[in-house]
Amino acid sequence: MDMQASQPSHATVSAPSVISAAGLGLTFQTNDGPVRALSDVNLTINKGEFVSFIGPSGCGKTTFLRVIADLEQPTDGTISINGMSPREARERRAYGYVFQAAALYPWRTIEKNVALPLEIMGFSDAEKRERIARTLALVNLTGFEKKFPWQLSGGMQQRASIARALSFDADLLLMDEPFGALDEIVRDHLNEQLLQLWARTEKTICFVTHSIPEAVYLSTRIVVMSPRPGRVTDVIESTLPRERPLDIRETPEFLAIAARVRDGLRAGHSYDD
Amino acid sequence: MDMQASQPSHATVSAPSVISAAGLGLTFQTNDGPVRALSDVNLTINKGEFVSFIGPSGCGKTTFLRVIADLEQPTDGTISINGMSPREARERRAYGYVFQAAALYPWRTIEKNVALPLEIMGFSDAEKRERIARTLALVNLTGFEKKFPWQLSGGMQQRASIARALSFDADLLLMDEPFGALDEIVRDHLNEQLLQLWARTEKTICFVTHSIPEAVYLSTRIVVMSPRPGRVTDVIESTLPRERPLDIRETPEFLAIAARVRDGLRAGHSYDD
Amino acid sequence: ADEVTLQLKWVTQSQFAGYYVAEEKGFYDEENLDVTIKPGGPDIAPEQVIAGGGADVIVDWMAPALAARDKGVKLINIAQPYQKSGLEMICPKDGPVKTEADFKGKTLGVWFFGNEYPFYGWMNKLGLSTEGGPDGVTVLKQSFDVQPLVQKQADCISVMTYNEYWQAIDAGFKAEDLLVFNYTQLGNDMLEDGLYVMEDKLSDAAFKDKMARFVKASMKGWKYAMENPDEAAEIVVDAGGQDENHQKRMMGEVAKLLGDASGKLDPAAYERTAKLVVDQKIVSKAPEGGYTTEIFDAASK
Amino acid sequence: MSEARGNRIIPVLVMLIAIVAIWYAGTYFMNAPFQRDLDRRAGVTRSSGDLFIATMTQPKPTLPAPHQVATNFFENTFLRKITSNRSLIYHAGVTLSSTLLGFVIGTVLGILIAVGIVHFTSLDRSLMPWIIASQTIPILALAPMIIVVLAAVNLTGLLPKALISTYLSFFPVAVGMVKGLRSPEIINLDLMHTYHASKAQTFWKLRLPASVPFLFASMKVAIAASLVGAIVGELPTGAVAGIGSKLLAGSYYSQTIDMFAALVAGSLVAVLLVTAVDVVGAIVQRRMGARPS
Amino acid sequence: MMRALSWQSLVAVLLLLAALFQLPLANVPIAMTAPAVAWTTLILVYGFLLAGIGADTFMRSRLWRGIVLFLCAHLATVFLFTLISDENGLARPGFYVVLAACWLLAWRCVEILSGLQPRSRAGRIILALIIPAIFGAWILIIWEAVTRGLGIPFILLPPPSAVFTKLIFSLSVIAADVNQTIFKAVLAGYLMGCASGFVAAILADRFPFMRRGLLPIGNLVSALPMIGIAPIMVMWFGFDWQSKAAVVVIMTFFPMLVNTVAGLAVTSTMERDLMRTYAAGYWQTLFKLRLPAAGPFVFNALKINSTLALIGAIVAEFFGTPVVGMGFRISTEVGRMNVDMVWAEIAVAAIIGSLFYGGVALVERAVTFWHPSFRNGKA
Ligand SMILES: Nc1ncnc2c1ncn2[C@@H]1O[C@H](COP(=O)(O)OP(=O)(O)OP(=O)(O)O)[C@@H](O)[C@H]1O
Ligand SMILES: Nc1ncnc2c1ncn2[C@@H]1O[C@H](COP(=O)(O)OP(=O)(O)OP(=O)(O)O)[C@@H](O)[C@H]1O
Ligand SMILES: [Mg+2]
Ligand SMILES: [Mg+2]
Repeated sequence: MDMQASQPSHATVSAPSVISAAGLGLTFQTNDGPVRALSDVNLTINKGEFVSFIGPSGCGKTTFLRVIADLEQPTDGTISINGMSPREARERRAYGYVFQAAALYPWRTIEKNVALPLEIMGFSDAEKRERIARTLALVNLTGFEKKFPWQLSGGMQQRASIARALSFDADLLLMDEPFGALDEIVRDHLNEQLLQLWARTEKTICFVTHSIPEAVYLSTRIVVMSPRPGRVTDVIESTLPRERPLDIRETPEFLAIAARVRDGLRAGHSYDD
Repeated sequence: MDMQASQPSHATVSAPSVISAAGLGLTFQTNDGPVRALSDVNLTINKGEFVSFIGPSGCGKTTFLRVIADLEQPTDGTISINGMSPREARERRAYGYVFQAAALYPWRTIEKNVALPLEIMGFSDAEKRERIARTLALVNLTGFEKKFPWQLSGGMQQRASIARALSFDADLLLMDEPFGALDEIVRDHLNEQLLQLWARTEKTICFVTHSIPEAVYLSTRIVVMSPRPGRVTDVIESTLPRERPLDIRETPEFLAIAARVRDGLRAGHSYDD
Repeated sequence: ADEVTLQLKWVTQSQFAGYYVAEEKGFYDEENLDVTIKPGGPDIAPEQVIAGGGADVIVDWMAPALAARDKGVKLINIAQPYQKSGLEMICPKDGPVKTEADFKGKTLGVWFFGNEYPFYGWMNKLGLSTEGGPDGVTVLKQSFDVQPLVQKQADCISVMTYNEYWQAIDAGFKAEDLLVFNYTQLGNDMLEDGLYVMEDKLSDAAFKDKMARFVKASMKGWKYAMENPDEAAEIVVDAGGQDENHQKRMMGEVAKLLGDASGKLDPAAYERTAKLVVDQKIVSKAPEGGYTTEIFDAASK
Repeated sequence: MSEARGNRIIPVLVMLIAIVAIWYAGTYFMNAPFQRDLDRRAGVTRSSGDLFIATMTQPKPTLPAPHQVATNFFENTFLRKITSNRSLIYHAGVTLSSTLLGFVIGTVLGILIAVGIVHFTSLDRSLMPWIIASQTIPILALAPMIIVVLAAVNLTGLLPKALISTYLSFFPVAVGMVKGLRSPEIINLDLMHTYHASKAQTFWKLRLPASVPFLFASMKVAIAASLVGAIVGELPTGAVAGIGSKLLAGSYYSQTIDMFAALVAGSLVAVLLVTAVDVVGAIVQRRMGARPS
Repeated sequence: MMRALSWQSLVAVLLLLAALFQLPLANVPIAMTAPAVAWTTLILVYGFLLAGIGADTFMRSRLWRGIVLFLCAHLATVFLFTLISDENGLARPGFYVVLAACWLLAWRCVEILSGLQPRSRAGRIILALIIPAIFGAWILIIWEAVTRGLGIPFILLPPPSAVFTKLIFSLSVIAADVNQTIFKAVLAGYLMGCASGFVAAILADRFPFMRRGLLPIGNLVSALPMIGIAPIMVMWFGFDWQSKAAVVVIMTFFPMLVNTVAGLAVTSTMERDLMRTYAAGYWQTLFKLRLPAAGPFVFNALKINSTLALIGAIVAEFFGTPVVGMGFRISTEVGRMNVDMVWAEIAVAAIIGSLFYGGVALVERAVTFWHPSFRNGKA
């Protein structure tokens, strides 16, 4: 297994690195002693990449995303975002974060929820209106502007939260199992749309998922992680073309990558949770 | 599409029917007017079958299971369980129900949670002990008897709730997305175990899922449903053998059935939720 | 022994020393009585207690007793241990009030709960409105202490000669600093602590006899208390009274109000009180039969 | 661990010290005017330091100084026989007994009402608004009359006072338990339904255990309310015994120091009671498998 | 359609039969000469009750059954009361037996009405008002029956009718008292107490040191018998409404503080992290996230405080007031044996308290409409 996945072995060596972590580690101090959530993570992600993180529960996927977003402080190693510290990057609003749950504010309508980051970042009213309309259209929610979150289905809420993360056009998107709660069909549809968005806008996307087909379908690179302590056990380059119709998932090439991911996963897995 | 899936076209015509629904419909009265959750469902399930229900969110899968369990009253048509009304069947404790969430009582240990139905049904102490030990062993939870639910991982909790449904040995198992919250590896493992249990005990199982591979892997028959109003749009017989190793999922036969299910699903799907 | 329950008008203090002494010294036992003394408090209306059957006999002032009688609770006076009134109004000499004529526009502290009648009678006599304004007086419902004077919240406050007056002294006022309006001296007094029972019970000869014995023993207690004030005060403190020095002083002052300590009701005083309550429209019609001398006569035999 | 505890205790200590300092300042400003009046009448002139000391040592101050209260509290708590009616422990004991009796009755009553409301829709619809309305009645104003009326039907002693505590304490319990008994999620009720469990089984095995956290949370409120009820109930019983009677007697004789000492005693009783409920709650919930936080 | 007799109807029939052995229901005062009147009344009472039982058993529509039962039970009660209206202490045991039958039918009526599921909003509101109203009316009816029927001394417990009469005739006095107690003391104290508690909570939130110091103390103080400070406040702030307001401020301050601080802490880590990812400042997070989320807790405190404020002000008035105010009136009128006036004031206090509470609850519903407790309006 390729444990030193530190150098992007990918073609676009010239692309500037958006995220680069070296020897990154994070230990939580808890009541029952320290918990090593991340350990010696070396990873560089370049501009325009779509990187999926996959691994059993508790392997540190969320923690890694949170470190990037400056929501946790690493205890070892270094990490830089666009050459800045995570804190600077956050203060420059360098990324949009989509949490696992939609985390919409129930007292705001959908449109107001999407407006939230725009209000905080001080966009003008006209611009706010324009951006809200545009991003809601992007996630297919036009017509639901005035609804409150609880009046929408889970999938629609999740899409609203994606719209919220997109509204201020950050170049980096961090998405933590955004489609976990959705059924397969809706998921397929959103996967397709996300790919299109990514292809169109050249954003860099870090994407956490539990689903092997989803990871393979979406990514240019798949990072397989393993718990206790959370570490990167494998980095798999996708050989699939950038243009991916849904039925690419039945091709042998796809299945081969999926099988490789599954093996990587199983190796680091224990069955009692 | 085979809309009149009323007669089991399956081999074992002689097997007695466990569930038979004819023209079944259910309309909820809500504040914003009636919601037609189920419409004209005709379905017969025979003893020993493993039937999966799949369909987009809100198509009435849960509702159908709840009608069988006498948790909802149908507004049209008839349904009988072992030749009785759902109410009688419930009063005779004809089925075990596994809800989507584990729904364990946090103030009871795992063992006490499994004992709950046994207490209510008035089993003797000795028998209780014996059954608890047996069903916990079945779901691989021996050694966790005295733990409280929060001390277990999500997957273990879900297995405990399955043990609870198995403990009183009903011949019919109703399972509503029991593995929805688990990651793929754990899910695979539990799928395998469920199949083994089913093969060994000859129970009849109704199983709701969102995952096409899961449905195909487990079932003898797959019922595809579609929303607004909830109805059965397709019933697909599995041609897979009863004996199914996990890697059967990469066989062309498996993929063919999966593709058929996906087509059936997509046909009845609308994208706005 | 015959059981008797006595409801006091106020908390345990030397104001009721006679009853506690009679109990402690065995005077009640001598009369074959088993007496339970229930202390009162700021929100206990003895009239209500006796109407509810919670007491056989109560200590009450005449005015509220007549008011209750007017409301259908037929209370009747059977003895009157306090022959004089202890109510006063005091004002600091360095304040604005020097004479009755200065009351206009001032703030006066008054107790309510049945204790306000003498004050209203007095103001009535002076022709002062009690609704405030420059030509009337502003009335405060005063607490049972001398804080309003200390805090200068009122220009004058109500005190009892035997109680709050001394609190003012304790608080640092000297006797010569205080201007005193004594209700008795001004002729505005109403009868204070007397013994009252329900009239209908008096039709029972046994009850009458019991009450006669009770009055007799009680007055014996009062006489003893008058003669041995310090011992009486100690008995009161043992029964729950607060502050021994204060109780001793109170006993001394109370003794001055008992007159001959016979417990006899002066009909003239009764008539004056009755007239005042009618004048103030406290009662709807002139009280009749508010007292009886029968019990007292039987007791003095 | 010890560092964490220090983090918790130091701010509280600082706040307490600040409060005491403010209290001393308040003592000076509240007591000084009267002291000046006194001095003027007595013809004494004092230096300001002298005046400060004088305001701290008045026998009947408007606001007693903390050390005066502490001394009084200490004397009346530790230096008196417990049976003496000057002992604060004795008075606290009296108040405690009616508090506890009222609390027990109130809790039982509250639970019964909640059980009724949860099981009968007609009770739910008709009773709930009146339970709220009942608490807007100034029961404290009624307390004297209630005690007199109860005495009329020969209920005297502990019970009438306890009933006032009951009136104040049943409300939080009833409201909390209605919430608690309804807290099981539909899915849990459905589970019972699939077992064909009887109403009683559902109650004992699901609703009641599920309501335990709510019960203890509302019992904490209830026991504090119960204490208020007991204190108020003591006022019209002739101020014979109890914290309330100490407060009242203090106010009759302007013995502010006594009053404050009684308040301190009342506060300690309140803290003890609430803590006791808390501890019992924690133990019960731990037994029931609550996750330690 | 006939259905099985409801148990209330069944017991009512039995009670009515039993009452026949207890005739007459009430002693007829000597002054009242015509026994025929008593008999007619009796027949009317029985007639209405039997009609009600009949309706309960035979009528189809739930709504109409409820309406007929309502009318029958209460008309019977009205006629029943004419039997004892002349004088106190007239009722004999039979009276109470028949009254119990009336009450059972009223209960049955409530049960039927509770089962109704009106489609229209207006229907639901009417139902939500009428059901508790019947319950409250029966408390008063039983109270009236007991005080009048048994001839309980007026100064112990007056019948509600007397209280009502007194209330109507003393409106001007009561209005002055309400003005003094509610509009001056309670309102001022409530607003100041709640506002300062709220501000203190935000300060405590801003400065964690203060929170860690203040909260344990606040938790403790909110459990203290704050009523005990009423005499002290009167001592400090004088006799007028200011001292009452001070008591109210102290009683309402801590519940508000404790609740608001708890409310500010309810937001989930994820919701707060979201704000962090936007690099939002403290005040932006406060106003856009934490205060709205704290809304239900703040309203909880406002509701608790609405009853506390009233009680605090009234009790504080026991310790010294100008000669106006609800607490003053209650304590002095007890001393003057005007117990009806006392109850009239208490009734007014309860009504105002309920309106106050209801008002806060309505605002709460409008402001925190998004909270789950208002969404799944499961009865
Ligand atoms: N705030 C925290 N304090 C202590 N331990 C934590 C904390 N957050 C996470 N952990 C621990 O760190 C490890 C990694 O957690 P993380 O949430 O990153 O896992 P994950 O890969 O996202 O899992 P999942 O798929 O279940 O979301 C786990 O063992 C978890 O228990
Ligand atoms: N109690 C109810 N009252 C009103 N409508 C309901 C109720 N329960 C379900 N429905 C509606 O009935 C339809 C079917 O719901 P159901 O829960 O059976 O869907 P489902 O197929 O299980 O969906 P999911 O995959 O999201 O669980 C939905 O439109 C739902 O909104
Ligand atoms: Mg995660
Ligand atoms: Mg479902």
